[in-house]
Amino acid sequence: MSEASKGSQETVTFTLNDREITVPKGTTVMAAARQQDVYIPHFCWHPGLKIAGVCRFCLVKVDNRPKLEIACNLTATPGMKVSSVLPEVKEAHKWALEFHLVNHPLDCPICDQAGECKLQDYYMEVGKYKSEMDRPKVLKPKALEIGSELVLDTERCILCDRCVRFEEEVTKTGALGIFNRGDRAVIGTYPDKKIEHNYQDNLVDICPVGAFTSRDFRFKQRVWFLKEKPAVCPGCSTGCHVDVHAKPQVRTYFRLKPRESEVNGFWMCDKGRKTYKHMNQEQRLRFPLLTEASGVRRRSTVDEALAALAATMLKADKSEVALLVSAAYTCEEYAAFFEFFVRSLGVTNVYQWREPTEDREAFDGLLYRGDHNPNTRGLSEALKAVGLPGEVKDGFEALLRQAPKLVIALGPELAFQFPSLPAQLSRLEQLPFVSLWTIDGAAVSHVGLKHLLPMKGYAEKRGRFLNFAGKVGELADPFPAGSEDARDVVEVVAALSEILAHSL
Amino acid sequence: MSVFDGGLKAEIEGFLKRYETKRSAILPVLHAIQDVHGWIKPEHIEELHTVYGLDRVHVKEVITFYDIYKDKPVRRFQIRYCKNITCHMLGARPAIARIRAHIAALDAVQGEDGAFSLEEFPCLGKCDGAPVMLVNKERVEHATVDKIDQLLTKYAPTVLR
Amino acid sequence: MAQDKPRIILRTAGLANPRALKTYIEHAEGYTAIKKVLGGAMTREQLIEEVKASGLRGRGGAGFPTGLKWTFVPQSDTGPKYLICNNDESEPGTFKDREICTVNPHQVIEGMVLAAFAIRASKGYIYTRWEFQAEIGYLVEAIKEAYAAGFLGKNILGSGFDFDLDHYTGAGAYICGEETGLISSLEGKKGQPKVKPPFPAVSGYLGRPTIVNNTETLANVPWIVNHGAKEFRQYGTEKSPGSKLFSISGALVRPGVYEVPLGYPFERLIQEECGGYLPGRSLQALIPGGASAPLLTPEEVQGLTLDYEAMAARNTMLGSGAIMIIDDRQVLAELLKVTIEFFAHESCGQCTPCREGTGWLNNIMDGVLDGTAKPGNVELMRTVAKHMGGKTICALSDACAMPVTSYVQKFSGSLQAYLAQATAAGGHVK
Amino acid sequence: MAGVVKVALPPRDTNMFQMAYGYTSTILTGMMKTFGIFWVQITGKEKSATYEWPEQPATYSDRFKGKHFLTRRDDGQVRCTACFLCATACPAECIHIVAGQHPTNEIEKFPVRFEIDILRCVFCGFCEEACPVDAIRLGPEYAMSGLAGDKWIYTKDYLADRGELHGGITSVKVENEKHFTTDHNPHGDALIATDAPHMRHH
Repeated sequence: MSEASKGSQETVTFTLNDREITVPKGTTVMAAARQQDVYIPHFCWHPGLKIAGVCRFCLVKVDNRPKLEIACNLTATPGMKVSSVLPEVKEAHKWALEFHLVNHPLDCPICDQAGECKLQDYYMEVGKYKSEMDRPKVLKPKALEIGSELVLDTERCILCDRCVRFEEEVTKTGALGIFNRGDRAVIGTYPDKKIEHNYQDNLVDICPVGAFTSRDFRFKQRVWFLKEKPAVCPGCSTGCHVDVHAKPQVRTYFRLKPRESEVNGFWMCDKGRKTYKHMNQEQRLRFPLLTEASGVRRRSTVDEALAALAATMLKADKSEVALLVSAAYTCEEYAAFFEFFVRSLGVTNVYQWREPTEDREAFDGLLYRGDHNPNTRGLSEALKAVGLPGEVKDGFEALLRQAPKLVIALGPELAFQFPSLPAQLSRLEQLPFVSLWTIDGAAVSHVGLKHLLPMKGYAEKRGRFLNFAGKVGELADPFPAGSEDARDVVEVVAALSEILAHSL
Repeated sequence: MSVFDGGLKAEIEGFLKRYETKRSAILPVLHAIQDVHGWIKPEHIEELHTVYGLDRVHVKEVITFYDIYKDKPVRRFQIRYCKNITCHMLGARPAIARIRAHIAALDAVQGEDGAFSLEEFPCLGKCDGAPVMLVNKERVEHATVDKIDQLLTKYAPTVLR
Repeated sequence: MAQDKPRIILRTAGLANPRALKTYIEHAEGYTAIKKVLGGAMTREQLIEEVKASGLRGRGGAGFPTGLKWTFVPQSDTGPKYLICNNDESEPGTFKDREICTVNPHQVIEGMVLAAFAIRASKGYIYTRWEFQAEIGYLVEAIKEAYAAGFLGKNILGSGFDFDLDHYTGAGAYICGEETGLISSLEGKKGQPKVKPPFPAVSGYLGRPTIVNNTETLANVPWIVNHGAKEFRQYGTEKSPGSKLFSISGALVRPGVYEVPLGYPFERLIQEECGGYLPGRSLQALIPGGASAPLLTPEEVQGLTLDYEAMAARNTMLGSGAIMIIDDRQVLAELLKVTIEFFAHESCGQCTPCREGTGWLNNIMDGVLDGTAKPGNVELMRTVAKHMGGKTICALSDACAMPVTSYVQKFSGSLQAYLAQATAAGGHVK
Repeated sequence: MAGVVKVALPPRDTNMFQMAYGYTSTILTGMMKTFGIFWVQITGKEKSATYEWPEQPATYSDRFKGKHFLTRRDDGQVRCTACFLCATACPAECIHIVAGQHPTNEIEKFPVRFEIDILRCVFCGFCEEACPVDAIRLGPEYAMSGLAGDKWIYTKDYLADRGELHGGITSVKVENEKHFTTDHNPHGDALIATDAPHMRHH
């Protein structure tokens, strides 16, 4: 994959911009520069893809060589002296940019890429010149619906070939090609064939310009309004490292982008990209709901809700209490939860809440796994920690058979990964008292659920997920919760124990 | 039921076996199809994709990349007139104009199914016979403007009357 | 001193039925060279040494020493290797290889067997452009004959050396004349040149070691084997020995292909071989090496000899020996437009400077012809060309940049004049 | 009281009449001025600077930055491409845009909603400057008073064709030019030209 891995143990030392660099043998100058955070401008080179060497932007000067050479296909040799900052190199970069812009429509005002566009970045970096091009430009098709998640603008395309290589090398679908030649060349699929796979939005990420834009994010927001924080995708047990892009002042999440890591490389799947929607106002449970003895259901404050729950808990014997736990919460939350309910209150009826239709072993060979919970591993380890069986099995039916007086349920975070959720919720309605802790707003429609607590989303809390391989995914830098009333399990448990401590 | 008839089918399968990789056969296969059908139809590409495992994107790329392949219907006589340096110097431009005029006149009468189509071609590699044109696969040398009329008549005697 | 007009390549020219195997064998020492080599009179190393010693340089345009090229093939590598005859000859103005196919195809085949033997290639291809329909027929026929006579195939002449030769037809793309572009095309892909390194001699056709030689180059080899490097060196100049086919076209009495030793005086070629200019015409400019060569003014043509050095001295190139006479009746602006349009049409679209640059130049030339361009644009073309040069995977970008630079440099006046005229006339002058 | 120095001097002159004269003279001078002007005006010798607005209208220069309006394309569509640059430039954050994909492909992006919270607006005119397509301008309308309960959020429709605009104002930008091919803006002058169609043309 990356050039570095191609190299053997022996190393090569060369000079880049008067700086000694030692890299594994076989490393290209571009890859070496990237490791050293020396930035050489480029379009077509991508660490996750094969070398194309077509944008001719990453030109560098090698001592005693007549021509400038492209860094991406220049293997470092001992003692080689490379410069990416000489005036002649800068001049070459400027003209490389000019050539890229000759037929570019410059419709930045309506282009979603504006703000994170390499053409713009380089214009500020090596450009800031008055264009020499004063002839009519080549016009090409715009706003093509090329995939279920994608919109293609062939006019903006600079034919860097990244998307084509992605289709060939990563997804192996080979749906894209470059047709015609010369400046008539266009990217495209075979006539009326669309790109159909679960990794389309990666094309948007790797496209250095605005040729590919995401249909989901299209026109929603300008990127310079967005704030991004690192998180871990809760969509499946792979736990891709992601950046969540949101506009906190309006409490709205807009998109997810993959963050490079050994877990997911440079990519993530389209399903995962949808895992921000449930945290937005219109979809989430924004406040507690509780049903009074009179049967009237009303909105309440968190304190009221907790007090009510505590009261019910006091009335119930621990044998009549059951915990229904889905695998969408952090290790820290499980620890606190079980510590409190199992260790100190002695509740022993613990059931796992899983999607009955899921095929946990399924795997698409790239990233997406059949286990649609981020922390299955963490849950079973937390269970083992409190001396309960850790193996993963859907305990939902068993719970209904036991029909306990009080059920405390940690609901799944992603309703769209839980097709059976509505059915399951309606069945929970038959139980005497269910306290459902969830972020899913749809729960409101199930009036039989006596007690609803709004939870925080994964981007709004600290903690760790253990992915299928036991690799830790850190939620370190949370956004403020989308609604004031939202809590995470740790906070709820702390408050409950507080109340109980007083009332005992 | 294949869209290729027996002879062509055999030829295609021959090419697929002939080279080191299937993909190498794309150009010869397309030539073969075009020699029979005049142009490469979508159903041909589909067949190559589904039956013979030549990726349709690869095939389409090749068709659009090379000048010779046509993915639109063609006329009975395709004229490829060289407009490169030498031919230009020795009178390609007026000759091309002449042919255009004829085709326009013919189209006026016969509509889209006229006998001739004209393609200004980059280079035919016969500068010593300049100006040169290809009519289908036949090379016509010294095709200067004064000869155009009789040349065209030679191919389609009726249409020019 | 040997006779000053050797017959090294077009040896069967003028004979009845020149293409036939019989003619070749009877009149041109046909297939004696492979008998000599495969018979064991020469080892691979000796063969390569002989070719090196002959100083034979690639006739395709670059003029790279052929023997040296052969040595680049890693001999340790035991897997399949390929030899490709570049018969695409797409450089405008060139038609010498077509002549070889018409007159003496067997010599190419014999040359290929020798080259294949030298580099241990087991499979060869002749890649011919589609436009040469008739010539393709000749080649295929010749290959058949050679197979029948046992000069190709398994265990050639009982030497235990196998070499299969196949013909491959292009589909109309200039860029397939570039060796890696040709290889891509042979692999059934778009004829887009491959980024180097790795070079074809190490990783070419299907990632295997591959040598691509021009038709004329290969046709030289049998003669060199038969007559030896020393005799070969008697022809031509010190640095560029041997004879060369020149394709001469333009307003001449007898345009065509002529085989003369390198270093042959240009004026003599025009007067003796070509019978001089058409009546009433004189030289306005000269394109010495195909459309991509910088053109020469009549002054520069004075005392011009046809060899690599003399051309280099005039900052132009011999290229594939395609000489185009631009007579005084021609409008240079139009010719420049034709040239640029050609390259813009043929650019494979891979590298940005070439894709956009050729298009941009073409765009400006449109403006010059219809008078919408600004006076400054003529000089701008030179700047654009400057930044197109030496930046891309293959040489097409330079091939477009070089003539543009020379036109603007040497004939800026006439271009500016044309533009002014066109602007005044508000459209095409003619 | 060490270190304290007495600096006040006794009144030089304690003559009450002289002091009083000082005061009275000043007052009288002032009064005379007032009565002077009063007299001049009441006898109509000189015109008053103030006049009776709104009966007598007050006009400002075209470049006065008053109430916003959105220009239109030749085909009557709102010119705005919803690029958010005005919203970005706005220091008061009073511009709210919701962009959408236009049914026709000639116009790719357009504002589904375009709202200005006029109570927050500081009339800096940055939106006008930021706009790449001459879609928003600040007109010479200055009278924006209203009663409690009036709409203080100007909607797209209001901004594009309220009564005062007499059916809307066409942008000076030529339609088929979606972008400039050079950094030099061929309409640079036109965009700020005072003869650009403003309300006074209607």
